[in-house]
Amino acid sequence: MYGRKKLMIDPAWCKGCGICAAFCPRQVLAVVNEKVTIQDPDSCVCCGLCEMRCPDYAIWLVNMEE
Amino acid sequence: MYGRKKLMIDPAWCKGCGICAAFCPRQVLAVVNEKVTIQDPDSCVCCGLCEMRCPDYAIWLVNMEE
Amino acid sequence: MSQQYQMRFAGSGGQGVILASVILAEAAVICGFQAVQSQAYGPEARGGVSKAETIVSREKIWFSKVLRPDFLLALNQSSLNAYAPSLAEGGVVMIDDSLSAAALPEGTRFIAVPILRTARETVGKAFTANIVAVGAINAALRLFPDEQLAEAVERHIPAGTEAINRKALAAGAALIGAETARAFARSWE
Amino acid sequence: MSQQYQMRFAGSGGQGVILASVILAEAAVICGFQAVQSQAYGPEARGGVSKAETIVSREKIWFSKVLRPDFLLALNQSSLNAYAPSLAEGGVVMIDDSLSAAALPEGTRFIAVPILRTARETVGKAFTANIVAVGAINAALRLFPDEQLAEAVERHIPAGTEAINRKALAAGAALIGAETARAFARSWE
Amino acid sequence: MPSDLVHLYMRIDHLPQMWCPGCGNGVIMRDVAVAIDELIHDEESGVNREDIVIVSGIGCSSRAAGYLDFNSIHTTHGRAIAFASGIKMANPRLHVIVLTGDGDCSAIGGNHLIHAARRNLGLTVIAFNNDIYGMTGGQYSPTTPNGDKATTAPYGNVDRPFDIARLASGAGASFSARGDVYHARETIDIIKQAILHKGFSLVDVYSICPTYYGRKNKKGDAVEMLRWQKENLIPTARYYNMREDERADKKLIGILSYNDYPEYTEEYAKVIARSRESLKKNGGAKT
Amino acid sequence: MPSDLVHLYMRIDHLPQMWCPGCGNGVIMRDVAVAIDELIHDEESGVNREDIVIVSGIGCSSRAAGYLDFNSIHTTHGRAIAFASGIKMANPRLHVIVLTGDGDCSAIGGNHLIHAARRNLGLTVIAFNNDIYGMTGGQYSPTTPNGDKATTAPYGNVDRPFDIARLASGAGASFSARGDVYHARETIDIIKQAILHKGFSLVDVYSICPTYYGRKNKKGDAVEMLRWQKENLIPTARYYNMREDERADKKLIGILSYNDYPEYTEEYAKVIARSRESLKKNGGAKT
Amino acid sequence: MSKAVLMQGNEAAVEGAIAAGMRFFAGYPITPSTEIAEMSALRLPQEGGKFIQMEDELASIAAVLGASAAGMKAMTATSGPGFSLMQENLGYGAMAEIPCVVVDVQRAGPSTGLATSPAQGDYMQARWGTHGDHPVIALSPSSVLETYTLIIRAFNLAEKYRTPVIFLMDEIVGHMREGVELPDPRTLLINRRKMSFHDGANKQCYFVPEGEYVPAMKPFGQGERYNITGNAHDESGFPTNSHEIAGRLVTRLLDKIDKNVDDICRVEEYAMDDAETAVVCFGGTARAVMSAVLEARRRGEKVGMFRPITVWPFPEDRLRARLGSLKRILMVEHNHGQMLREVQRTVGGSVSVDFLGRVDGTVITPDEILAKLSEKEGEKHAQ
Amino acid sequence: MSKAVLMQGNEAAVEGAIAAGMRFFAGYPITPSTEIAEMSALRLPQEGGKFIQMEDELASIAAVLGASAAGMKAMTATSGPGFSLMQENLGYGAMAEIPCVVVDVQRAGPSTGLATSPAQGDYMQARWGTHGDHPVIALSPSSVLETYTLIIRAFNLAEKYRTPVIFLMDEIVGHMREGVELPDPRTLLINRRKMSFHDGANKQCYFVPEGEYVPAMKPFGQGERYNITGNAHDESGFPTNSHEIAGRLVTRLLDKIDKNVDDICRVEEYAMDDAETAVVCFGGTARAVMSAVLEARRRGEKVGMFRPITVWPFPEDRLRARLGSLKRILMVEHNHGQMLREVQRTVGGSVSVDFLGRVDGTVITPDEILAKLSEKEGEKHAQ
Ligand SMILES: Cc1ncc(C[n+]2csc(CCOP(=O)(O)OP(=O)(O)O)c2C)c(N)n1
Ligand SMILES: Cc1ncc(C[n+]2csc(CCOP(=O)(O)OP(=O)(O)O)c2C)c(N)n1
Ligand code: SF4
Ligand code: SF4
Ligand code: SF4
Ligand code: SF4
Ligand code: SF4
Ligand code: SF4
Ligand SMILES: [Mg+2]
Ligand SMILES: [Mg+2]
Repeated sequence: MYGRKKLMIDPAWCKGCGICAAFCPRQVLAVVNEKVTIQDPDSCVCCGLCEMRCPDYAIWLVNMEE
Repeated sequence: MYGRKKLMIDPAWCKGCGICAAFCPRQVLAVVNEKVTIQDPDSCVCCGLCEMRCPDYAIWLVNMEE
Repeated sequence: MSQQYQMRFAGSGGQGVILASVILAEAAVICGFQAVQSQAYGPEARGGVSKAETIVSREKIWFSKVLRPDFLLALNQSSLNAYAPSLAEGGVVMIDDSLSAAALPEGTRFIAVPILRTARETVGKAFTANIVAVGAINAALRLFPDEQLAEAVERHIPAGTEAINRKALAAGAALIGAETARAFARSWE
Repeated sequence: MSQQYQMRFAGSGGQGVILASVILAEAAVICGFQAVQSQAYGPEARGGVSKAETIVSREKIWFSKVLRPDFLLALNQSSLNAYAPSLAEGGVVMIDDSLSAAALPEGTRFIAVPILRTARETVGKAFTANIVAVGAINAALRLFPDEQLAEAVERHIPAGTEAINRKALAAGAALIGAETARAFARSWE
Repeated sequence: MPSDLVHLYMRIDHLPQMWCPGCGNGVIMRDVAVAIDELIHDEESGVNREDIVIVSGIGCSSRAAGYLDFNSIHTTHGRAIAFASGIKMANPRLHVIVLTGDGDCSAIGGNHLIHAARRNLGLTVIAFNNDIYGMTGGQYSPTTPNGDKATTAPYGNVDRPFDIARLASGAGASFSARGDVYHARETIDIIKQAILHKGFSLVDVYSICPTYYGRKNKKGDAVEMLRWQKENLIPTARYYNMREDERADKKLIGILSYNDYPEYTEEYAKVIARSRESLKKNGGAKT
Repeated sequence: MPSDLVHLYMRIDHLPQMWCPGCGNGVIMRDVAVAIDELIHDEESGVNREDIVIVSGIGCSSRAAGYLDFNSIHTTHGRAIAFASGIKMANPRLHVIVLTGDGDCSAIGGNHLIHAARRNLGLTVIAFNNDIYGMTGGQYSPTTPNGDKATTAPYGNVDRPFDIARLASGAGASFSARGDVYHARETIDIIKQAILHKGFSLVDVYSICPTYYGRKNKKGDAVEMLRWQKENLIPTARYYNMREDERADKKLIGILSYNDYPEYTEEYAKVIARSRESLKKNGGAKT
Repeated sequence: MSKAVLMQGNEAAVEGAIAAGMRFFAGYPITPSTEIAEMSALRLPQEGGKFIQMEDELASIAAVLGASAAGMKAMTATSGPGFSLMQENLGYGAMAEIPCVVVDVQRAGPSTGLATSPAQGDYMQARWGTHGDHPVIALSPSSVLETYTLIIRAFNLAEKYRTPVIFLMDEIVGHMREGVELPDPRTLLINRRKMSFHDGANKQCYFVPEGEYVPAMKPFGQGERYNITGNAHDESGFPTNSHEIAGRLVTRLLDKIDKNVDDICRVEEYAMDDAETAVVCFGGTARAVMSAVLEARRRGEKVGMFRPITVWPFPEDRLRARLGSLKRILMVEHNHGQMLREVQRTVGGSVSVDFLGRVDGTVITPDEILAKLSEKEGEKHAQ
Repeated sequence: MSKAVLMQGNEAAVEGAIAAGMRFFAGYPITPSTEIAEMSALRLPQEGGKFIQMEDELASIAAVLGASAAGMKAMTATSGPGFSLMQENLGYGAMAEIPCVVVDVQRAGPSTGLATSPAQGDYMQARWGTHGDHPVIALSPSSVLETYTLIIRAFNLAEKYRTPVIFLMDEIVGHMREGVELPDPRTLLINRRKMSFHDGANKQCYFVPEGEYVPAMKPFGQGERYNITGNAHDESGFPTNSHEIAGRLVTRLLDKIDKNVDDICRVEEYAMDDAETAVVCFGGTARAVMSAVLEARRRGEKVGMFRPITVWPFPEDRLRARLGSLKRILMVEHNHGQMLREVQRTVGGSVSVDFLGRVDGTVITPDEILAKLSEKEGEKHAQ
C-alpha cells in the first residue's frame, strides 16, 4: 500500500507471463509456480504500470479512499 | 503519299469518332457521314499520328518500298 | 393471343429504340391498355444491334416476348435484314428511308420515312430520331391520342429537353400524310 | 472391437499430449500393429483442454474415436476430472503426481508419477513432459520394444533435440518400478 | 473481483480470455477500454457509451469484440471494416471501432481497408498487428518481416511486408498512427485521438504473439518481446529529439499523418439534402 | 487488310472491337501491341512472342485480351492479377501482362493489386482508367472524381478518388507510372519499360469513355476529351521544365516511382535451392 | 387516364422495398440487376435513406448486414457472379440471424456466361450456396406487380424470422416493363422485427421462449449491449465450444423455417382443381407457361399451373396434396433441371415427371411448352 | 519393422497430390485444412514445385487456375468459409475448362460455426455452390490411405475431363493419423491432359471431335496462342453472343460428366450382395458405419454399406441397381440431411429411407447407428 492505493491480485486470472514483474520499477513482483506473487509490498509506489501491462487484468490497484 | 508511304483507310472499321481528323497536323482528314475520308491527300506528311490514335485501326500508313 | 398488337423496334446501339418502345408502352398504359415492354441486350456493353419490344392488348399479357411482330421499326440495315423475316402475316414495317427495302418479303406493307434526316435537320439533333419515329409511328398507325402520347414522352425524357422532344414528336407526325395514315391505321377492336 | 487397445491423453494446451499420442501410435505402426490417432481441438486458437487419442489393434480399426478408453493419461486436473468417468472397465489411469486422484471411481487402477517434475528437474526442460510420459507409459504397460519406441520419438521431434528427448524417454521409463510394470503390463493376445 | 475498469467495460464472465499467457491482445484491448472510458468521462468529447460499437473480424485479436461490453459484432474473416461501413452509414452518430488483426485487415480484408480509407468514412480501425496469423497457428501474414519463419514459410518468408499505416495513408486515410503494447499510455492517447477524429482513422498497434511468431523466430518470451518494443519503438516526443542516425532502426509510436478531409457520412447528408431539393423542384415527381 | 501491326498481333476476325466510337481502349490496346512489337524486335530485350501472356478481368477494357493474339486469358471480374500471379509463379520465364479496368483492378480487385505490388511479383499491370464502370453502363468507380455524376451518383459522387499509381506505390510497387491516350508514343515507351522491369510494374493509363463518363459529365466527345488530355497531362521532359505554378492542375505522364527490390519468383528460386539443401543435409528425409 | 404506370421489374423491386421500409442499399453493379442499384441511388436519399456503392459484393452484403444490425431495413442486389461472392456472408447472416433482403437477378451462366441473357440457373445455389447446414427462404416473382408486392413480403419474412431472404428474380422479369397500379401504401402490411429482448426475468439477448423460434433484436445504439457472432454461440451471443449448445442453436435455426413452412410457403395454382397435368414453374417462366396453359385449356386439355412463389423451402406439401388427381407433371425452367430435382424428390415416382429446360440464354416459348405437353408418353428426363 | 508410417489425412493429401504431379499450391490457412498448406510449403520446393500463400481464398483459387493454364498441376485447400469464397472462380474453372483440385476439409458450420469440429455440411455446396448450370466432380475419402490414392484419382479426373475436381474431406479424416503403406510410385497411374489441339485440319483450340467431350489443352508459353474465357465462347475460345453456340457449349460441359458417369463414379459396397438394409454414407462417417455394419453382421443382421467415393455425380445407377433386394436404407451423415436428398430422389419411394444426422459438431458413433438400425419401422425422416 502506498498513499491511498492498494495492489490487488487475482491468481485465478493470472497466466504467469511475467510482464508485470519484469517492468515493475521497484521489483515488487515475481512469478512463482506460474502465478504472480507480491514479493515486496512495501516497495510498491502504486505507479500502476503492472496493471497497465498485465494482459489478463490479474493485477490492479484499488483506491482505498472510499 | 509522302516519301515512300501511303495512307490507307478501311471504312468498314471506321466508327467515325473524328480523332484522326482532329489531331492531324495538316488537316488531311474529315469525317463525312460517320466515316473518315481523305480530303487533302497531298498535304499528308505521313507522320502516322492518325494511325497511332485511331481507336479502331481504320487508318494507317503502308510502306510502299517493298 | 389474337387481341395482342406486337411491336418490335430495332436499330444500332445508340439510336434509342428501347426508349421508343418504352414510350409507346407507356402511352398504352396511360390509355388503359395492358402493355408489356422488354428488350434484348447485346453483349454486356456497347455496340451491336439493339432490339426492343412492346406488346399492347386489352387483355392480360402473359408471354412477354414478341415472336412474330405485327409492326417493325428498323433504323439500320442490319436490323431490318435480321428481323424482316419474322414479321407476322399482314404486318407493317417502318424504315428509315436511307435503308434498302430489298430484304423485305414480296408484298410486305411498309412505310419509308426520313426519320434520321428529320431528326438531324428539321429538329436539329440526331439523338431525337427515336422520338421522331414515335411521332411517325403513332401518326401512321393511329394508336393513341396525341395528348396521351405527349404525356408518355414527358415521363421518359430528361428534364430540360421537353421542348426539343415536342418538336421531334411533331416533326415525326408530320412525316405521315393523311393517305398513309388511312392506309395503316389500326383499329383496337 | 475387443482386440483394440484404446488410449486417451489429456492435458492443458501447451503440454504436448497430442505428440505423446502420435508417438505411441507411430511406435505401434513401426511394430506392425494397426493404429489410429486423432485429437479434439479446442477453440480455433489457444488455451483450454487438449485431448488426443490412440487406438492400437492387430485388426483393421474402423471407428477412430475413443469412447471408453482402456488407458488414460491426465496431465492436469481438469482433464482428469473430465475424462475419468469415461474409463472402460478395468482401465488404467496415469496421472501426474501433483494431481488429486479423488475424482477417480473407487477401485480404479491408477499410477501416479512425477512426470512434470521429472521433466523440469531431471531432464531440465518442462517441455519434455510429454516424452517423459511416453517413457513412463511404455515402461508401465510394456506396449512396444524400446528400440521401436525410440525410433517413433525420433520421427516426430525437431532435428537437434534428439539428445534431450532420449534423456526424457529414459527418465520417464525410470519412474516405473519393476513391480508396477508387472502389475500393469498388457499382453497383446 | 477485477478492477473497476474491467468490471465496467468487459464481460467478466468470459474472462480471463482465451489468449495465451503474455499475448499482447489483452493489453491492447485494455487500452481501448481505457481510451473509451476517458472519453466518456470527458464531457467535451461527446462520446457516449451506448454509441460505441465494436466490430471485429476473425482471429485471436478479433475475439476482443466478445469480451468488450458494448454493442459488439464479431463478423467474418476480413470483412469487419465492410460491416462497420454499413453500421456507420446506417447511424452516423455511432462511434464505430474496428478491432482487427494484421491478417484480418491487411490480407483478406485489405480491400475494405483501402476503400474505407479512400472514402474517409468515420471509422476507427485498430489493428492488433502481431506479424502472424495467430488463430490458425502461425502462418506468415502480410506484415511478417522478410526472411522470418512461419509454419508456411519453413525456409524463411520471401514476401515483403506491408507497413499498414503507410498503406492506409497511400489509400487516402486522413488519420494514420502507430501504437504498441509496451507504450500503453501513449497508445491509449493515440486511440483517443483516433476515436475523436471525424474521418477515417487507423492505428496500427504492434502486438506480440509469443506462442507462434515469438517461438518460431527465437524472439524469446513475452517479456523479451516487450523489451524489444521498449528499445526500438519510440514515442513521438522522444523520437523527434533523436538524431537521424539514432533513429535509423527505430520506429515512431505516434500519429504519422493527419488531415481534415470532409467525413463521408457528413457528405452523404448533403446528398440527402440535394435529392430532396431536386424533388421539391420537380414538384414531388420521383425523378 | 489492316496494318501489318494489327494483322500480326490481333485476332482480326474479331475486329473492329465491340468498343464505342472514340473509346480510348483501342488506342491503349494498340500501344501495348506496339510496345511488345518493339521489344520483340529489340534483341537485347530478350522478349519473345510466345512468352507473352495477356491476362484480363471483366470490363470493356478487359475485352482486350480476346483481341490480342498472344496467350490470353480473360478471367473473372477483379481477379486478373491473382490469376496472373499463378501464371508467373508457374512459369517465371513468361512476361505476364495484365490489362485491366479502373474498376477491375482498384474496386473489386484492389486487394490483389496491393498484394502483388507488396510481393514485387514480376507482373506488368496496365490499368485502362476511364474513371467509370463502362461495361455495366456508367456507374462511378474508385477513380471517378469527387462531385462528378454517374448513374449511381445522380447527385454527384461523394467518394474521394484513388490515385491508382500512388496506391500501388503505397503498397510497395517497385515501378509505378502514368500514361494516357493522347500521348500514345510516350505511353508506348512507358509500357516498354514496365515490361522490361523485373519486379512488379503498374502503368495507370488515363483512358476516355465518351459514352458514359463523358456524356454524364458534359466532357464533350472523344475529340474534346483528348484535347483535355493534351492540355492537362504532361510528359516527363516538359513537366520538369514547367514552373511549380504552371504544374498546379497538371499531371505527369511518365514514371512516378521506381526501385530495384528483388523480384518474387527469383526469391522463390532461392527457397527451392534452400529446401533442397536442407533435404540433402537431412539425408533425403522428407522433413 | 388510368392510374397505372409503366414500370420495370427492377424498378418495382426498389419501389416495393422502399414501401417495405428499406432505407439502406449497398451494392456493386452487375447486369442485369444494375438498375436496382441505380434506382436506389436516386430514390433512397429522397426518402432519407442511404445508398452506398461498395468496392465489391463481399463488402456489399457485409455493409447490408451491418446496417441491419444498426436498425435499418437493408438490401443488396446482384446477379450470379456477385451472388457467388456473397455466399460466405449469407451464411453469416443466417447464423447471426440478421434480417436483410438479397436480390439475385439471374442471368445465363456458369461464370460470366451470357451476361445479358435470361436464365434460372441459381435456383439450387440459393439453397446450397453457402457452407454448412443453414436456413434459407427464397421468393421468386413472375410479374412486375408481383415484384413490388412480393419484395415487401420478403422484408416481412426477413424481419419476422430474422434471416436473410433471397429474392430470386430473373432477367425476364427484371428487365420487363408492365403497366402496374401500385397498391395504396396504407393497405400494405409491413412487419418489423421484435425489438424487446426480455421475457420476464431472462436477460439473454438470444433467449427464445418455449414454443417460439426467433429471438428479439434491438438495433445497436439503442441501449442494449450484446454480442453478435457467426460462431456457434450461447443465448448471450457469446461464442461457445459446447456441442450441446451449438447443436441446439443450429437445430433451432433450421426449425424456425421447417416448422413454419405453412406460414412461409406461397404457391400460385392455376386451374389445378381438375388438372391431370401440372406444369410446374417459377419466376419469369410462368409467363410462357400461363400462355400455354390457357391455350391448352382452350383446346380442352386438363392442364394447370403449379407455381411456387416461395421457392425455398420448396412447397412439398402443397405439391403432394395435388398428387391424387395428377397423372403427369411437366417441369419447365430455364436451367438444366434444378427445381426438377425437388419435384422428383417430392413426388417420389408416383407420377411421371417430364422436363423442359434451357441453358442457351433464350426464352422458352408457349409453343414449345404446348409441343411438350402433347408429346405422347411422359418420358422421364434422364438427369 | 513394418514399412508402414503413421500419416495424417491432410498430410496424405499433400503426398498423394505430389505423387500425382502437383507442383503448385496456392492457399490461405483455415482450420482444419491448414496442415495441407503447411505441408505443401515444406514439401513443394523440395520437389522443385512452388507454394504461395495468397491474400485470401479468392486469390488462391485464381492463382491455381492461372498456374494450371501455364501447365502446372495445381491445387488449393480450404474449409467451408474459404470454400464459399472460391465459388465464383470454381464456376470459371468449369466454364473455361481448367483442371485443378480443390480440397475442402469440412468443419461444422454454418458461418464460422465450430471451427475445429467435424461435419459434412458442404456436400450440397460442392455441387451447387456456384451460379449457373455447371459440371462438377467431387470425391470423398474415408481413410488416410484412400486420401492418398483418391487424390491422385482427383488429379487424373481433373486432367482427363479438364475441370476442377473437388476433394471433399472432413475433419475426421483430415486430422486422423493412420499407419499406411504407400503404394510404389511406379505402380501409380498418372494422367496428363491431352496437349495437342489439332485434329487434322481443325485449328480451333476448343475443337472437340465427334463423340468426344473434352478439348485438348496446351499450356501457355508452349507455342500455341489461344484465348481462355469464362464467357460463353466459340471453338476458338473467343466470347460469343450466339445462343446456339453458348447452348452447345454448356450442354457439352454438362454432358462430359453426365455421359461419363460410369468412368467417373466409384462406390465402395460392403456386404451388399444379400443386404436387406443398406447404410449409405460417405467420407469419415464410413468409419463408424463399418464398425456398426460389422457388428450387425456379427449379430446376423443382413446389413451392408453403400459408400459413394465419387459423391458428385451421385452414383444413382449403382444405388438403383441395389433396389431389387433392399428393404430399407439408412442414410448416415454429419449434416442435416444432404446426401439424403439424393438418395430419396434416386429411390423414389421404392424403399423406406431413414436418416441419422448430426449438426452439433460431434461424431456419430457405431452404437447410435446400431440403435437406429434396430428401430422397428423405418420411419421416414421428415425433411
Ligand atoms: C474466409 C476465412 N478464411 C480463413 C479463415 C481462417 N482464419 C481464421 S483467423 C485467420 C488469420 C488470423 O490472423 P490475424 O488476422 O492476424 O489475427 P490473429 O489471430 O493473429 O490475431 C485465418 C486465416 C477464416 N476463418 N475464414
Ligand atoms: C463479380 C462481378 N461483379 C460485377 C460484375 C459486373 N461488371 C462487369 S465489368 C464491371 C465494371 C467494369 O469497370 P472497369 O473495370 O472500370 O472496366 P471498364 O468497363 O470501365 O473498362 C462490372 C461491375 C461482374 N462481371 N462480376
Ligand atoms: S504499481 Fe508499480 S511499483 Fe507497484 S507493483 Fe505495480 S508496477 Fe510495481
Ligand atoms: S502480467 Fe498479469 S498475467 Fe502476467 S504474470 Fe503478471 S499478473 Fe500474471
Ligand atoms: S499521317 Fe499525319 S499528316 Fe497524314 S493524315 Fe495522318 S495525321 Fe495527317
Ligand atoms: S480515328 Fe479511326 S475510327 Fe475515328 S474517324 Fe478516324 S479512322 Fe475513323
Ligand atoms: S496464438 Fe499468439 S496471438 Fe493468438 S492468443 Fe496466442 S499469443 Fe496471442
Ligand atoms: S462504354 Fe465507355 S469504356 Fe466501354 S466501350 Fe464505350 S466508350 Fe469505351
Ligand atoms: Mg495476426
Ligand atoms: Mg473503367
